[in-house]
Amino acid sequence: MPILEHLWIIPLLPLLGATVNGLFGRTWPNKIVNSVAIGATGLSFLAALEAVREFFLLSPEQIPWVKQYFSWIETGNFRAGFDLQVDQLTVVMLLVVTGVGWLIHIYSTGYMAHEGGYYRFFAYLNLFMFFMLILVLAANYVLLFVGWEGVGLASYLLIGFYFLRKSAADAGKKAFIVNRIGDFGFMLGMFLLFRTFGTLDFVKLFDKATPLSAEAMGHLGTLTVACLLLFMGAAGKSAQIPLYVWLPDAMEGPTPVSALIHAATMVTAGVYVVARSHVLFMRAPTAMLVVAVVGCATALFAATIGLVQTDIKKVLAYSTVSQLGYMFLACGVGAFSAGIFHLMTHAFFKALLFLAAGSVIHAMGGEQNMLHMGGLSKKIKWTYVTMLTGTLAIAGIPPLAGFFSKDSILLNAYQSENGGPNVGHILYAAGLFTALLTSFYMFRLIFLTFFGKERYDEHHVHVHESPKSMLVPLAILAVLSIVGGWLAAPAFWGQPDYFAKFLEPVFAAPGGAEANTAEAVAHALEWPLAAVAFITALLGGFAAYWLYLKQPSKPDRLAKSFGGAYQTLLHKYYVDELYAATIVRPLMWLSTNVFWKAVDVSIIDGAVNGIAEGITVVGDGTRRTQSGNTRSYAVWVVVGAIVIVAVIFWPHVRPILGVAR
Amino acid sequence: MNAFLYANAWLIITVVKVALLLFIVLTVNAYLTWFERKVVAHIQSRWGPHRVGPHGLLQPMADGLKFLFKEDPTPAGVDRFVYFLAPLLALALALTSIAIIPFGPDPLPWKILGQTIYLGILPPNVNIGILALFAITALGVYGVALAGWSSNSKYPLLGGLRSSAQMISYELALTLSVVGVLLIAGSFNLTEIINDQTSRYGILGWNIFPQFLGFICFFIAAVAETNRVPFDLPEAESELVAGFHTEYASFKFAMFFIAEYTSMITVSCLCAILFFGGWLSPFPASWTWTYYLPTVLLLPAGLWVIWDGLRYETIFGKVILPGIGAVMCILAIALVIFPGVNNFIQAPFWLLSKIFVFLFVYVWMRGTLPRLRYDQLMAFGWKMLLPVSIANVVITSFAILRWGAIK
Amino acid sequence: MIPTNYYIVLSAILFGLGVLAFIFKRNIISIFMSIELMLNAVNLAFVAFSQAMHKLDGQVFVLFVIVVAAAEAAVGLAIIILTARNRQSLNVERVDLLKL
Amino acid sequence: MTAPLIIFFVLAALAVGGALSLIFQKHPIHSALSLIVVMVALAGLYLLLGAEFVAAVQIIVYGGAIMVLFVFVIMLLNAGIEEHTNISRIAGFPGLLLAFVLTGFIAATIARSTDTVQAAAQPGNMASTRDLSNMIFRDFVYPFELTSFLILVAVLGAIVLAQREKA
Repeated sequence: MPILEHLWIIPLLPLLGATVNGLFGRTWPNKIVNSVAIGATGLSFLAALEAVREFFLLSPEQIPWVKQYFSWIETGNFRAGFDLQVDQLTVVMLLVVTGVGWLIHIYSTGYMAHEGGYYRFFAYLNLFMFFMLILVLAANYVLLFVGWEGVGLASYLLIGFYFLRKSAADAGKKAFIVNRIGDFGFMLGMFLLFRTFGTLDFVKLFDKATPLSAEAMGHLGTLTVACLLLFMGAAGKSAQIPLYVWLPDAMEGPTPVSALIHAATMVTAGVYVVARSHVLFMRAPTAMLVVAVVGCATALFAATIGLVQTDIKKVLAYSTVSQLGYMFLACGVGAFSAGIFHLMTHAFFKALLFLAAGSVIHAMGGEQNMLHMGGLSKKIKWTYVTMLTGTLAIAGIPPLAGFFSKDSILLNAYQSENGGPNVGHILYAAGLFTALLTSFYMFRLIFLTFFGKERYDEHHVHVHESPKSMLVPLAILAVLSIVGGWLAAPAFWGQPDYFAKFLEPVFAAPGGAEANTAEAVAHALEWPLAAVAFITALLGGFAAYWLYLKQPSKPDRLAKSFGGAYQTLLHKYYVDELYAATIVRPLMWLSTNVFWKAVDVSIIDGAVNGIAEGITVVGDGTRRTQSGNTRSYAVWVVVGAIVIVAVIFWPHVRPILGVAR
Repeated sequence: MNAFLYANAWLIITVVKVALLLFIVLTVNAYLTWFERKVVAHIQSRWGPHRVGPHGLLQPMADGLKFLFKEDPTPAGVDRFVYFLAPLLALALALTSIAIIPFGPDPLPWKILGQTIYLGILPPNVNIGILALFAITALGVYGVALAGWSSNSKYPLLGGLRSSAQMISYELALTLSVVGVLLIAGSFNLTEIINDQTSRYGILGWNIFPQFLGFICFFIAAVAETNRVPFDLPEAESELVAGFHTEYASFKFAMFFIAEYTSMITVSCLCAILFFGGWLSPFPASWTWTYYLPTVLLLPAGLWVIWDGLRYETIFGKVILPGIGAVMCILAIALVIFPGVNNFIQAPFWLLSKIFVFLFVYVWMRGTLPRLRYDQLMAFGWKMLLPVSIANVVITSFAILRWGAIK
Repeated sequence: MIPTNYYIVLSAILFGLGVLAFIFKRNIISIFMSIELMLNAVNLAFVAFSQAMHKLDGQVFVLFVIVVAAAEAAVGLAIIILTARNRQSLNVERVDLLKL
Repeated sequence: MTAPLIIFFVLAALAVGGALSLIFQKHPIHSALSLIVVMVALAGLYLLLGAEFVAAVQIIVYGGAIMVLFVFVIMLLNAGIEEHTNISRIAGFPGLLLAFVLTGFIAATIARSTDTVQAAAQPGNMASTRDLSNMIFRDFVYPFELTSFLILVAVLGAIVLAQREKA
């Protein structure tokens, strides 16, 4: 088992690439740089494939496969080792990360060809890969947290890649800070878990947690609190309400970055963590409900914002947020495998969409506003085809990937009994409506971009198809987003779908809540729900068609008539303003007036300066004694001698001085 | 009356001893001057004093009278107290140092006032004899230094400075060079040091053989201590007129003079005691005939003096000299007649003769050696004498560790 | 037969006198000498105690004190010579460079 | 009133007198002489205490070397009578007071602590120099070496300090 024995190779390769590029790449020509980067990621992808092949040879009791390489922190009974773990969940994530990551690397070589800081970009990208792999391979929360923070760092660096642009730098900072809030919760969660279970290794911890009975609904037990805290971190990383605000701004980064980090991999880390800790979540219904509700709300909320965005990448960003919402919804209703399934498919088609959008932007020479596009379908055929595929996939048109994943999520939501009978139906309805909106704004994007008359002047912009290096990944991803869903297809014919089956050992371990329900009611509901979802998607598409192709004047009139709502959506519900008003400005005020002016200036500096001045005063006083007259010094010496003698001889001296005993 | 005498016998006898010793030392001093002048004169092929008394024998008296009756001017602006103190100090210290020297091993055969009388003022069981001597010589500096300072004049001041520097420098070498002897004897007591040198082979037991280096250092340093030629920098006539006692006249000057000669005697005693076996005879004790050496020396001398007196020009001489010669002959014969006396005489005889030899060496050096330059003096003291004496100490201690006591 | 206290009291008195001299004298050299006086007083106490307790340590310490005093005198006098050379005065009140 | 007691008082009187004259003499040379008197007196006291070697060393080193050095320096610098400067008065009187207080403290302390060291000094038994040397070169050998090193350093320091810088 060469690779499984040496799992560390997989993350190490990108790290090497990053180091080499970061240190020496500066002076190298682009070709060498990107060959190093792609080589590193490609090799780690191959390694991952090999690892998976070997993984399938393992006997069930060998899973999860944990390797302890060296212990990193070891104090008392606490051990956080550099331990790597492989189980089915990891396998999925591993393949997604390395595979998609590799494709995006290839794509970037074309996309970034004319950008400055080429080596920097790839160094960061490889660094990201390294941390992401650490994250998914980690066998305990601490190491996972290392990867967690690392990807945060990489994302910060890459968002602020064009650091000369203030907006980019600010976006980077924003992402970082917002993530800190989440991480805070995550760390608290970790501490709580350690305090409760005395370990942070997944295997040990879950073994300890399994026998525990689920906490009563609405009762904040340790598990619930821990799960909520973990979810706080997840929400930060995966851009859920209320911490989603950084993701749209993150689009300041180069498009491949948006594709890789802010669509396919990093943002799904939250989902991964929740799925990873499902054992805990299963025993904390309240937390589950919270996850579900938050996910659902996010999905709906982001979708509505997505309706009116004109920046092509912003639209995709909000759609990402909303899709992540879907995933959390799935986890929330206990359909972890469905969540992960959607995670995978979403990784495919959202990466595809982003890259396609990137290609469009590339073609338009940096133009991102859809209102200045149109009728590109003939000019850039490949991009158009691939993007259309992605759209169909995300909109949930069978038999593409999105349809299956979304369908299973909705199904599970509909069946969820958690927190009362109707909750499931409400969640389902919201999810369905979100699906409608999704297909609507996606087709709106398509129509605005590729159809209608050109809304740009030919002279400045000469549209051109992107190079092979960009089209090939597009093609591959397109294929993936078509076939990616078929793993779940068998469910429609009563067979257990392969994906869920594959993940069963992981999720079914705690007497899988979803498994039996799925088996039980699945067939009855499978078809009708699927049909409903399909129709909804079509409706959205047609609405978009009718509005943006038949009578392009309609949207403006609609915007006029629903001015308030429209403005609200356009300004993303004023959330940023809200935060600015409720959090940022008070903080600013606090730090300026209290911590700076009051604490720092008056107390800290005051103390320092006060001491200094006091010493000056004392010095002035004592300087008087420095008469320079040796005689006076002599007198002082004598005084000191007398004091000493008096102290030593006190018992003898006391009666002389007549002091009473 | 008698009761009183017996009660304070110790005190009385000591006082008497002191008076006696004082008289002897002063006389010896006086005739030492005569001796010196004679010897130096003959070295320079002159006659020396021969007017006052036969062979100028009365010259010392004349000088003494002159000292007493000369005018004694006190220069202006001197620090009177110190000016008077200095010569007193010098003389007192010089004389005190003699008091420590033991002149013979055994007490007088008969008791006086019930006390056993030893030759020498202190009883022989004083442990710190040599240390006391060094202490006194150490203080000897002040006489010279203060004299030089107090007479409020350039030359004396320079002389005083020189002498104080010189004496401090050579005192180190002086003390260190004796350490070897002390190591061998294992005592500070002079009597014990002498007794330590007794051996069956007489002269071979003396410290001069194991401690030759030490003796050289000691003698040179001692000469320097006593400000004698060739180290008489403090009173270098050619440079400083008369050095520290330029401003002193008549009796104060005499005090310095006497002090100097007394310290010469002291040093000679020390040389004899420390290195040349003190009162021990150079011959093995078994050679009893050596007991008659005093007679053998005295008799011919006396006869020669008689003969020389008979053919002396002046009447006075013709009367006095044969008289002295006769006394000497009688003494010699008496020694033969009374063996007890003869035996008692032996020790003092040897000691005195050794002292005499060293005094002669002093004079001899004065007659022959030129004076050092000041920087040469210092360089010699610090760079030559001190290291050598230290080396001597080291070597001696190693030898003692290796072979136990030398003999 | 002399009580040790006599010696100690004597040494105390000498020490006090030394202190007085230390304070009153104006001539650097005299001040230096007063220091020596104090040292001597202490030595006396040492020897007296060593005699009283029939231990020689006291005398050994006296020897050390004397040695150190010699060293101190050498250096101190050198300093004094230097000062006198620079300030043309031996009066401590003229040597007030220590003033700020 | 035995003989040793008389000697003690004579020597003590000498010492105290010398110390007083050290204070009251105006000329450094006179102060030095009075100090010498004190030292000789102390040497006498040491003899009385039976510390003959210390007495000898006291005279040889203190009297014969250190004080000579003092006198030498005084002569070299040609130090004159102390001059009166009014500053000296200021420190004077508190100093007087202080000195008396100090002496009082110590003396009184000793006077009260009679019981501790009542063992008297016998002039008879002389501490043999041999034992002293044994102590110095066995028990106190490291301090001894240290002091010798100190002396070396002091000599070097004195030379460096006192030599005129060559023009």
